Amino acid sequence: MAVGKKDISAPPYVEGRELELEDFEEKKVTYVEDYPDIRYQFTAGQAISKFLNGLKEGKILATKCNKCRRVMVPPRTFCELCFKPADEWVEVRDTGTVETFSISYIDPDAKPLDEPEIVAVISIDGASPKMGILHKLGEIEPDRVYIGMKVKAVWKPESEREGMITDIKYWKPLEVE
Amino acid sequence: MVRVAVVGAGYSGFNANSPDLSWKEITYEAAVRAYEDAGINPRRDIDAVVTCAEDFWEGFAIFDEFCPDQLGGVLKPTFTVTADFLFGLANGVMLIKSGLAEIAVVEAHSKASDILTFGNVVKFAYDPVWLRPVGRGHPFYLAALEKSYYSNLRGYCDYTYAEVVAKNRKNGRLNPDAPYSADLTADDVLSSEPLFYPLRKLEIAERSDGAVVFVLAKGDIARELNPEPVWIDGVGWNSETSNYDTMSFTAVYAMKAAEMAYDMAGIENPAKEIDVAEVDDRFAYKEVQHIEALKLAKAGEVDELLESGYFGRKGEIPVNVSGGSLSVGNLLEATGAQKALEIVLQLRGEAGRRQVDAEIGVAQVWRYLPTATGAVAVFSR
Amino acid sequence: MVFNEKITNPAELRHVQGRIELYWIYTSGEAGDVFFKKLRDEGKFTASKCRKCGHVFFPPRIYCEFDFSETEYMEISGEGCVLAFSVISYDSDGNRLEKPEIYALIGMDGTDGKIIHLLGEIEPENIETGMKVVPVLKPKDQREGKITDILYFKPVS
Amino acid sequence: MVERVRGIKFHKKQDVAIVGAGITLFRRRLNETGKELSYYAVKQALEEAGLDISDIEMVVMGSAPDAFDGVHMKGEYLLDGSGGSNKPYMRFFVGGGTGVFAPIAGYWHVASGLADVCLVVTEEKMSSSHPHPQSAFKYIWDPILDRPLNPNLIWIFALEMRRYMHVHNIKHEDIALVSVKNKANALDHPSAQLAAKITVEDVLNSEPMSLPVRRLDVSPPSDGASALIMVAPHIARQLTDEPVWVDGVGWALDTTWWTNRDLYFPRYVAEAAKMAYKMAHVTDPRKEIDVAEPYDPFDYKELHHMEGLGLARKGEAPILTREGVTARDGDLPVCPSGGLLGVGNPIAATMGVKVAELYWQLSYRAGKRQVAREVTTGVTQAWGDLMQVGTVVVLSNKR
Repeated sequence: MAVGKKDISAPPYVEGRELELEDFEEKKVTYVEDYPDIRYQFTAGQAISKFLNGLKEGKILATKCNKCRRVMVPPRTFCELCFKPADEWVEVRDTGTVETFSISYIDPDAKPLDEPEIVAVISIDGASPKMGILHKLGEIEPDRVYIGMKVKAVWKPESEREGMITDIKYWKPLEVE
Repeated sequence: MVRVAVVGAGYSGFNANSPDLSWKEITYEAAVRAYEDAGINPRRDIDAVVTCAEDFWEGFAIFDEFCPDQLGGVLKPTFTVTADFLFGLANGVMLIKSGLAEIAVVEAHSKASDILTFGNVVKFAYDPVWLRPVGRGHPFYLAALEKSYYSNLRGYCDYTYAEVVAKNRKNGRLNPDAPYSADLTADDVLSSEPLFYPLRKLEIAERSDGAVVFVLAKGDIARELNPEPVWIDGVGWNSETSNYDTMSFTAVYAMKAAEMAYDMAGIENPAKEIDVAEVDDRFAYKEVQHIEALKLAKAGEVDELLESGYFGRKGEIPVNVSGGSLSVGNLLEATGAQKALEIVLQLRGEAGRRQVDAEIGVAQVWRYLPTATGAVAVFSR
Repeated sequence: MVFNEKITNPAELRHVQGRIELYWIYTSGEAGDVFFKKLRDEGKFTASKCRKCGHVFFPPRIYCEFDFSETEYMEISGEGCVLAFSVISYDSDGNRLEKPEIYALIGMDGTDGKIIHLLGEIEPENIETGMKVVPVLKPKDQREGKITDILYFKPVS
Repeated sequence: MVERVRGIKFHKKQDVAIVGAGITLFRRRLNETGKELSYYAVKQALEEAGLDISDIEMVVMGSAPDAFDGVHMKGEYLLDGSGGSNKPYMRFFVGGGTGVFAPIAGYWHVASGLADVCLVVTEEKMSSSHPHPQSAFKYIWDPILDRPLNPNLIWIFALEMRRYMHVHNIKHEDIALVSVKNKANALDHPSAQLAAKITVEDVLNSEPMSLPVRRLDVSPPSDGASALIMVAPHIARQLTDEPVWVDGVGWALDTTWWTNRDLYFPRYVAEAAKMAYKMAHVTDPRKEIDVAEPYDPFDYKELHHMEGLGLARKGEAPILTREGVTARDGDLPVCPSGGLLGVGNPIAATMGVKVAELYWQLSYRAGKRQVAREVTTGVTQAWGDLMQVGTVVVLSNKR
């Protein structure tokens, strides 16, 4: 089979053809566009349905595993560490601590934002330590945010809540109250 | 030589939809049953977890993120194969033979009911430059073309495919997990509308939800866990090409995959040695192709054998005694899982009212439109 | 026990809609660019031939998928014969098409390759496999260098 | 229930060697289709190994999300250009970790005895995805709990980086040194997309993306492919006197609930490294590893991963970097290829600057990029998903 190994090192086999955006705009290269209509209806399931319904009522619900004693947010039907069903539902508080944060200047499509937004992992009071969720911070200047800051959820008015994570508009510093 | 066995199998049941459970919960249910069946504690005992999923069946960009928790695989060697369960099974076998694992878990699931635009997702797999922009028709046109090409080549008529549908949908009536089972005749099939001429609606498997989990173990450990495990004697997989211009349209992929699996299993005369087979029948003509490819019948002779009941539940080689995908539903990447599960249940003697007498069984799957890729696994007791 | 409790009121089960809001721009690639420019500018068809095994690929590619040798381009007529066809009544969303579309697998003359495209100017009942067909292109000023520059294939009259 | 399930003993059927590698240019936009890019990479690897495509028994494909190339089941789409026609072919996927995971899958294809010659191909064509390659990452998030917040991929890096800096009191200046080093190293890589001489100030003054992450902390989206040929010992002997051996492989996937973990330390990398080192009989990585190619899509990630790999104590990696230990002529060269920061980041195709680079370094054929010190053992690693997966390979030129 073998003809023996060649002594070559790392050059690309051929130069590729690099394109600039103008090549598309000026039709120097042929291409096809596609805008497929691809949609899903995600089943929330047992735990997340209950969690979302709780948000609609202005509550944050967690589940507890009696084996490892963790109170888990977001809630789940089973404890992934003990591999057993979660034992009970617990309502936790709508206050928490900033575990880490970022000041984002770009939107999901990497376009610049007019106003930077502050995103954070917030561990929830009443849940086990480090049990956090991803959310946004508001009513605070970006340079005043720090890790360890206490925050409180700012809810949408009850009539506007739809049982989504966005029923919490953002979290604001607790001491401002 | 290291042998590999199935020591645990669990599944969630197969349903046309499952509005109450998320894919994580369905999988967890199957996993709990599999671990109970194997008598192991996943958090302590498993060395590797293989999951099988495709992003766009799930609605994600990187779906494998969502795999470890419900399988007890957190912080364990867990990974995803973007292929059917039988490909995952092949990896489980390789992991054990290469010494990377002694107990490995393989999982696949379908949450097909979450997909709102199934046709568009299938079409999204078509070559974006050469094929996808052609026409507005439903992507099943490719299956229709293949059926037409293959029938002309072999001289099979539509009655043969209608018989496949009738056989499988009737078989499904003895399977409590076959939501599409029905008492149908070949004439009922032939009189249904050819929506994708020459393909009729009743020749196409509808979609289903469900999850399957297998626990595999290295020979000596398998015997400790279960004195009579089901052995995986051979696995094989093959791809013809991704281009429609070089495809055979005669399931050569399945033939080569079967040759690889038979070779590993030491099977020389499949038609004599194999007692039961579950083959991919997500389009009725595919079952006929796959029976030929698995060498259970000679090319061009499947029609007569079908008519004589050779592949029936009480026939010489029962094929799709579970009801196949035509009864159970298209389980996407878990299709091969349902087929392997049926073989394992049959070999264990746990197939209930549809039990057949079998010592060696084969499961085969195709990777659905638009591919010419498939896998085969041979099991024995 | 798999779960400790389950929701009994179906109205409390939640589903969340999701849509993939991306779009994609695909380059035709090296071989594709040669083919589509030739089609757009001159209305001509290109295939590619393996320098080693002689297999003539259509659609053309820069490599032979069997022996991984390089290929060379060659001009072909664009005509072919119908190997298989299907008549499709529904679109990919499952809605009935106002007029069924006829898809055909066409063996391309002078090549070992095929194309899948639409058939036109013929009724389904008159189609036969083995039938000779020729491509019908968009007028030159409307061609964009895409597969849809071929409107359909029609029977030789 | 079994009384005691024994630990893994690595009773493999046969050893595994690497005998050839290939890489394409890494560029923001290439005209070639993903199939054509894969073909280029495979062709180079075959040529280097002195093999023909017909010698290849099985093919392993690694490619990250379908949302980049824009083809559902893209493994199937790419198979002919990857040499998979009429062969057993499979695609593996652990998000960003795929670049080092694909060769791990190649390893067990050979080690299990199912194949003697296995081709591993990785490909990514990110430029197809619009409005921006980053947009594809919107769909990596939980569809119910996270996607409604309109997240950007950079968020997770920023959150992890901030936590890492906070716990160890690390300054951005120290992290920026990684970007400076790697982009300069890339000047010697013929495939490089963003090779440059830059300074720490350039990084700190670059455009803010999602603070603390700035433009020059980040590797660029890219198109590209790479390939690797893995063979059994009896094949390796026929081809070369100096094969590079796969001594250890390891991988681990952490929980999906990433907001429930402390992000300052990559446990998933540590677990994966533990598995690989155990298999390779490496007990003191800092002493025994001569060259490292940890995954560096962001500059802090190189440091983070060095700590996960045990090449530095927790919080020590920035100090080693400042002292020049990780430079190409240092005591522990890290990312001599130029890494993702310098060469480019076509997600899975970064196998070409990770595993392939280590292979070239250990066979002393990395040309201008060859590290100054003598090398026998090297480690490479990738990372992916929602800060979840670590994939580790240990290579050695001694058997």
